[in-house]
Amino acid sequence: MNQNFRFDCVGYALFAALVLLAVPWYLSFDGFELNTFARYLALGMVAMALALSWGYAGILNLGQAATFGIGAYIMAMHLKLGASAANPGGLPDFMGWTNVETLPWFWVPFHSLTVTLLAGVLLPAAVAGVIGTFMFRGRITGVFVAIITLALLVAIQLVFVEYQMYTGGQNGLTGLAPLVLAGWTADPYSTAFYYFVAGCLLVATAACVALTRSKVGLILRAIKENPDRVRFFGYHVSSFETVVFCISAMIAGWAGMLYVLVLEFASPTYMGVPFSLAIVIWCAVGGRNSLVAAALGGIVVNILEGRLSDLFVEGWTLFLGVTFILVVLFMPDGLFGVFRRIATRLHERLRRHRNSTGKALPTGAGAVPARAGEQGGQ
Amino acid sequence: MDVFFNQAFTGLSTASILLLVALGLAIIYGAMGVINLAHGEFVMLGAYAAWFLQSFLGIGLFLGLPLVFVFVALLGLAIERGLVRWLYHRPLDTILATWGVGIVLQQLVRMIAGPDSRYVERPAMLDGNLRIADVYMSNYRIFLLFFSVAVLVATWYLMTRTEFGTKLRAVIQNREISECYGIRTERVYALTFAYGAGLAGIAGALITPLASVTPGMGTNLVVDAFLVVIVGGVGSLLGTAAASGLVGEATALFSFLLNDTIGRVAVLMAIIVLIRFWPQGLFADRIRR
Amino acid sequence: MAHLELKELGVHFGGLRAVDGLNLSLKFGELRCLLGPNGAGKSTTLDLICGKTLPTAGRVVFDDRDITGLKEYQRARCGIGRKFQTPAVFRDLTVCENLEVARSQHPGVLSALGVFRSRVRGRMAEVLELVELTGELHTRAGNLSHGQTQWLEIAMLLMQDSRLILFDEPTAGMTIQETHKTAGIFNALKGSHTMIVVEHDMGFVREIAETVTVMDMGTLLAEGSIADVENDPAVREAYLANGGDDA
Amino acid sequence: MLEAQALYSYYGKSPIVQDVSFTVPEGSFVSVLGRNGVGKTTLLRTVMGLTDGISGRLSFRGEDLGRLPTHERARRGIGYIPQGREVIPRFSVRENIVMGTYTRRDGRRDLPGHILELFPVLREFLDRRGGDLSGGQQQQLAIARALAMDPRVLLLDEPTEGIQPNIVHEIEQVLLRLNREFGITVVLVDQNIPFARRASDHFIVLDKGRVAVAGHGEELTDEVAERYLTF
Amino acid sequence: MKRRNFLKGVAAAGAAGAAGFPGIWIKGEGMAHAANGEIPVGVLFSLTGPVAVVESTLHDACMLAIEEINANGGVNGMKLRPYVEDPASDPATFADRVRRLVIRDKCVSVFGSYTSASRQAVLPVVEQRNNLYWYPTLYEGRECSRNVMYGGAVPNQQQQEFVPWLAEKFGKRFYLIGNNYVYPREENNVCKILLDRLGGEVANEEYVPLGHSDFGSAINRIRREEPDVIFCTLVGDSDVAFQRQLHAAGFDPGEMPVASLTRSEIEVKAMGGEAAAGNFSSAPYFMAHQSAANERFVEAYLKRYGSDQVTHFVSEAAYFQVYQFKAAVEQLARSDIDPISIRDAAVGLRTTAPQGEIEIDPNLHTHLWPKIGQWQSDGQARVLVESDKRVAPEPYWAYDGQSCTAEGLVKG
Repeated sequence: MNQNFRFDCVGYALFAALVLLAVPWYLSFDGFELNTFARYLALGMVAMALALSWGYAGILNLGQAATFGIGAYIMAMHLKLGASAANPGGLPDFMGWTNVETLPWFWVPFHSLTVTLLAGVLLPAAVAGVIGTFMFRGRITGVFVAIITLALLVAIQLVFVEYQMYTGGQNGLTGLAPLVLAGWTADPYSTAFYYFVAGCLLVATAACVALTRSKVGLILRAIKENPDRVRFFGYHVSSFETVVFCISAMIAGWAGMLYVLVLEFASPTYMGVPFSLAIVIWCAVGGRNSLVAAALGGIVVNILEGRLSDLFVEGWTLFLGVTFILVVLFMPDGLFGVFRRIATRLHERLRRHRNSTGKALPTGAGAVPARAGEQGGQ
Repeated sequence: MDVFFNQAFTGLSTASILLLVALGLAIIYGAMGVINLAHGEFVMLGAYAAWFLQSFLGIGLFLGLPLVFVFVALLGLAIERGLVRWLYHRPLDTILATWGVGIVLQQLVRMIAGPDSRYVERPAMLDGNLRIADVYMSNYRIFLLFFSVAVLVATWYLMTRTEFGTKLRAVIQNREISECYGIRTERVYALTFAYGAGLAGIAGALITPLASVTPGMGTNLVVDAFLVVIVGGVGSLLGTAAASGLVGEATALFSFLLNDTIGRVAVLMAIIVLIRFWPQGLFADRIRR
Repeated sequence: MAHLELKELGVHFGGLRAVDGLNLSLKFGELRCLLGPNGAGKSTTLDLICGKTLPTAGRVVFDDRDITGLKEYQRARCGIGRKFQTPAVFRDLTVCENLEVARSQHPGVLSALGVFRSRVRGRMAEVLELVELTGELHTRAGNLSHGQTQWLEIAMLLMQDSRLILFDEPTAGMTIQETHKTAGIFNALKGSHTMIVVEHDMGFVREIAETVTVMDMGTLLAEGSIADVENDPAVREAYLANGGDDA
Repeated sequence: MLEAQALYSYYGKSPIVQDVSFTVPEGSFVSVLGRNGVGKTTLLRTVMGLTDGISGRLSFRGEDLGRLPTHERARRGIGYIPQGREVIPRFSVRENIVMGTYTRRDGRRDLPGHILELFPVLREFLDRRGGDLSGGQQQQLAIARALAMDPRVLLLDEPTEGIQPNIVHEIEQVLLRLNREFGITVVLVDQNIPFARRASDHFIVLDKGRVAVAGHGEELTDEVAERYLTF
Repeated sequence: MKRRNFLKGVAAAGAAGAAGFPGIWIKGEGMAHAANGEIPVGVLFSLTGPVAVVESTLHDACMLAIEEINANGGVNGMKLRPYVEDPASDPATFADRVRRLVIRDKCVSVFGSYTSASRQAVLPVVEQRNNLYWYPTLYEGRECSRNVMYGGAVPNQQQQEFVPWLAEKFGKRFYLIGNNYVYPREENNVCKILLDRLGGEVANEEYVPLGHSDFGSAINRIRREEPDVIFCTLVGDSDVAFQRQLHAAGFDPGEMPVASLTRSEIEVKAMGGEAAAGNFSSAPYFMAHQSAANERFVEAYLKRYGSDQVTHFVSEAAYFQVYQFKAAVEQLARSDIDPISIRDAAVGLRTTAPQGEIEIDPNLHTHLWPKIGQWQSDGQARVLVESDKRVAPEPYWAYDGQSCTAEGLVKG
């Protein structure tokens, strides 16, 4: 574990350096490129949120996009109100089209930025809390969690599309004002904005890492392996599961808010099944057992997607599909598993080298940690 | 009153389509625990196969069905041998892998057959309606209803009354012991997967007269079909049939009382509650082991 | 003063009466061995006490409190620990992490949020010493040998520090030396912990037993000292006639 | 007929059976003994090809088994009755027995009459589900299923574990009959030393995955039992 | 194998692979607009995903026009350089790809998209960057961006003649059915106003989710209501499924026709001419329209993309908008080619499109020639009624006191 811990720390440091230093430098602080990359970071963040529940607690949430979308809509509502201030009654334009006379009550609080920012993480958490309590108290696990969350996702998206007069329907919320945060106007093409998104991602990562390093993280891993056994130690398993489910939803909601800032509109496709499954894929490609790896998975797959679509305008999804298949087949732990195996092997070699030159240690001392890296996923 | 019967028939018709699509999925999931997200694409391939047969070889829908079945089954076989069999011990990973397969199949079809939607002619003898008082029943929908029941019965017969079915059920319940008694479980799995894929192909061919044939047509179907399989109970054909009926009728009822969108939301919520309280499904076979 | 009392406890699965009108009473600090042929309902009895199975009849009283309706985690918080027949350690966690999970003095989510990895000291160091796993602190539990896994689970129960500990075949797969040492630990725990031990190894039972309860077909067949029980004709018929002659 | 030389068998990378050699002559009755967790079950599973990998040589009637898949081994006439019976719970008793015939090369799928003679209780329950039988009946069913394949050798893993004494006796008698009358080779993993002593031509005692002692039935002395088999 | 850039793409991938990681971001070189004798334009239609069914034909029509222009010497001696992106039917991807086109590739205009949602997704970028988006699709109106060239019909251009004509021929009781998004709702608003004026009534108004394909319940309701006209604003797959199921249920278009604003040759091809025969659509263009310009267009299109293809009123607009663009750029000096100059030059331009001579209004919408067509079993429409004059676009037709002008939206 000490070795793993060191490995992890190096990983966190590299990740932070990559996001904060290497990428902006490599992109020569170009507005468009930074904006594109900020989008990848927001997507990486939601992949990380999924890794928290899937990788650490074994909760495969196929509806992660729902909480992401709720966060996105909350931010968009605030910005839409900002853009509609000049309209009669401050009414967003699309409401006028659908003959809504006055601002609906549930829009009113989002005039306030504070409420918006809080609601953007708390409301997704509340939704997750309700459904989580509902599921986990009934000891629903595995594929049933996946199916329930998927069904919920479809239902939520349908509701958002149906109530067009309040949500903008299929078009989503567009024509948004820029975010003004403590006097700073967020220009999605600025370097400052990039650092804002990157900062959010790193803070969220740090919070999640702290969570996984706390006893809660430990118990979650234990739950993932054998929930019944954990119960007999006196832990209320479903509340642990619900809590991590909520925290994952909070991070996803947060990522959704950032996503709206980057793309400047909210769309019901953010809560679509394809998007939700894509999150799972990113997580799997990066490595669901590591938060940073999952985030990197989201970033890398999206870079790849962007690049492939540039190269093969008409066949890029083919390559994407083949990539996923190959990753699942040959890298069950994602890129992370590959890196870790390489790192462990290097470490071993280093140690053996040191041992052979320095004082002799008992033979076979390296055998056990070498295996520790090869543990399977589920 | 006629409204009631019309709506009830609509529900049955929805159910029959659901059943056709879900049956193959239920078999594959029940037998191997594989969540096959490419199932929708198998349906789509069946539809394209029917289109190809009709527009290039002039083979009508009914005559083409066996060919469609064989074509999609062979493709399923290839996918099972090449990919799925490596993932039997990682069931959740099959979700990811088969999703990738789905993307690839969609794109291949798009590149080979073009992105536009295609059209398959309905057999002329099934034009028109059967009308009883003020209850109208489209002949084609009646046919679909009977056909899906026939497929159900045939599948049931295959599973319970033939040696292959017995072997399959043995493998489902205890793979290792089956292997110890001379059953080639790999082959049973492969054939089952192929059969499930073939059924999807038939479903695809048969819904062509009611929908448009596009590369993406399977995506919507697979989610609903999955819900039906889970609600029905893993490995229970009867459960799948009952769940199809239930979902079909519930959809018809809610969309009559509310509207199609909110009706669908209501059905989804009901399904969530069902899964929560009966995760083993409505017709799960409970037995002490 | 009874520490644990089972009153007319019963459960049936389908038609089968796994436990049928069982009465049992334990004093605090007592070590009770539960014997009986396979299928006699021993493990089910443990399940009923720890809450894994809910009874269809009767009551479980622990510390004068009726816990019949409590869920397993609530019973664990009352001070009931359980070791399962097949070792149920967390194979993906290290030895140290397994023990940390087991140390559940503050089992709430919020209190667990504030707890970070602590150093190995105090009780944990003691327990590790006892089960000779100090050197394997950072080994993944899945890489331990069978005997070590059993030890680890015993160590976890010691970390949990329950007042009542239920052991289901704790020495399965252990060497003679390990078994002997386990007996030593059990004897040391007597007096401060109440224990119920289900065990087939008569040698081990003889080393630790004070009172022995024999079950058959879900009911209590005999109770008493080991000698009493061994001479009981009903017991010989039900249990020792089968496997006893090779012990 | 069944031979192992320097056999190692693995789960993952750890060898559970190590350097085991033995010979089971045609028509003999061989007992495999040892404490819990010493590799007895693994040894039988190795013969069936249910472990992750082997090294060394394992042969049956002169044919190398090492590369054969499990179902092919079954077709060679190796009948396996696993620990815990593992009858198919949702199959009727009839289906369970017929399942045994799937290995037969002659393609016959009928219920061999002598089996029902050996286990009259099964005849009564032919249409009940396997999962609904009692433990003892399930064990008899498991043996019947193996007999349906017309085996040359039966591998039995603790067939008397957790079964009422009177049925234990019945099963033991059947095993002896199968060996003596029908000439079926029997390899029995069991804890019951008196029966092993009575029935076996040969015995093997395993300890920590290796052969500790082996010999003729009568060599299974109290001293050996004391040393390797008690706790 | 229809998609021809596939092999080219493979070769390019190999090259990029050899270049390694740095190839992932190719940066714009600060290139001026219309440098190197090329005019960069964006082509942004989905080639994958559900909307590709329609958008790929728009892509084809747009590319056809670009190729034709380049083959005929380009614009003032400069070639059009198309930057093609695939937004995969996903609004977020639209937003991402339009950034590439506008910011990275410095296109002076972007031709793109079919759905309202995708137009909304690209708007923030196009407006902030003051670029020009050529949108060929009929849409719901109520929009007055100064950065979008609207080539499709707005509600008044489709309905003004259509609804009274239907009411007169079949009756005044309409059943409104559409997909659940802004376009059908807005069209239905207009339809209700028109019906109101005619003294007609709405039997029912219902919306189904996009992609919905089971119309059993809806058909039962229609049967119960017995309307005179089924006024249909279903799009894509939903429209195809609806019509096929309606046909299977034995509805007679002679008694209860489906009158669609969205159905074109491409949907009819997917549902089969038999199913569509006898029903009506209103559009400014039908493939069967008789004109020299259309003959050339159809011939070139079929020659280029295969004789089994069809042209339709959106692909026609995708085609003629490129010519509008060309006509505008021709008026500009080489150094003046930027989005806003192009826009200003385009206003008032008259060009000959396959549907007839069209004109760009100061409000950036297009004056069009509405037609009413009846579908035949061969999949073509017979044009029954043809407007005798160009109809001006009024995106705020249904809303008194609001109008879209050269200054943008004017209220009061």
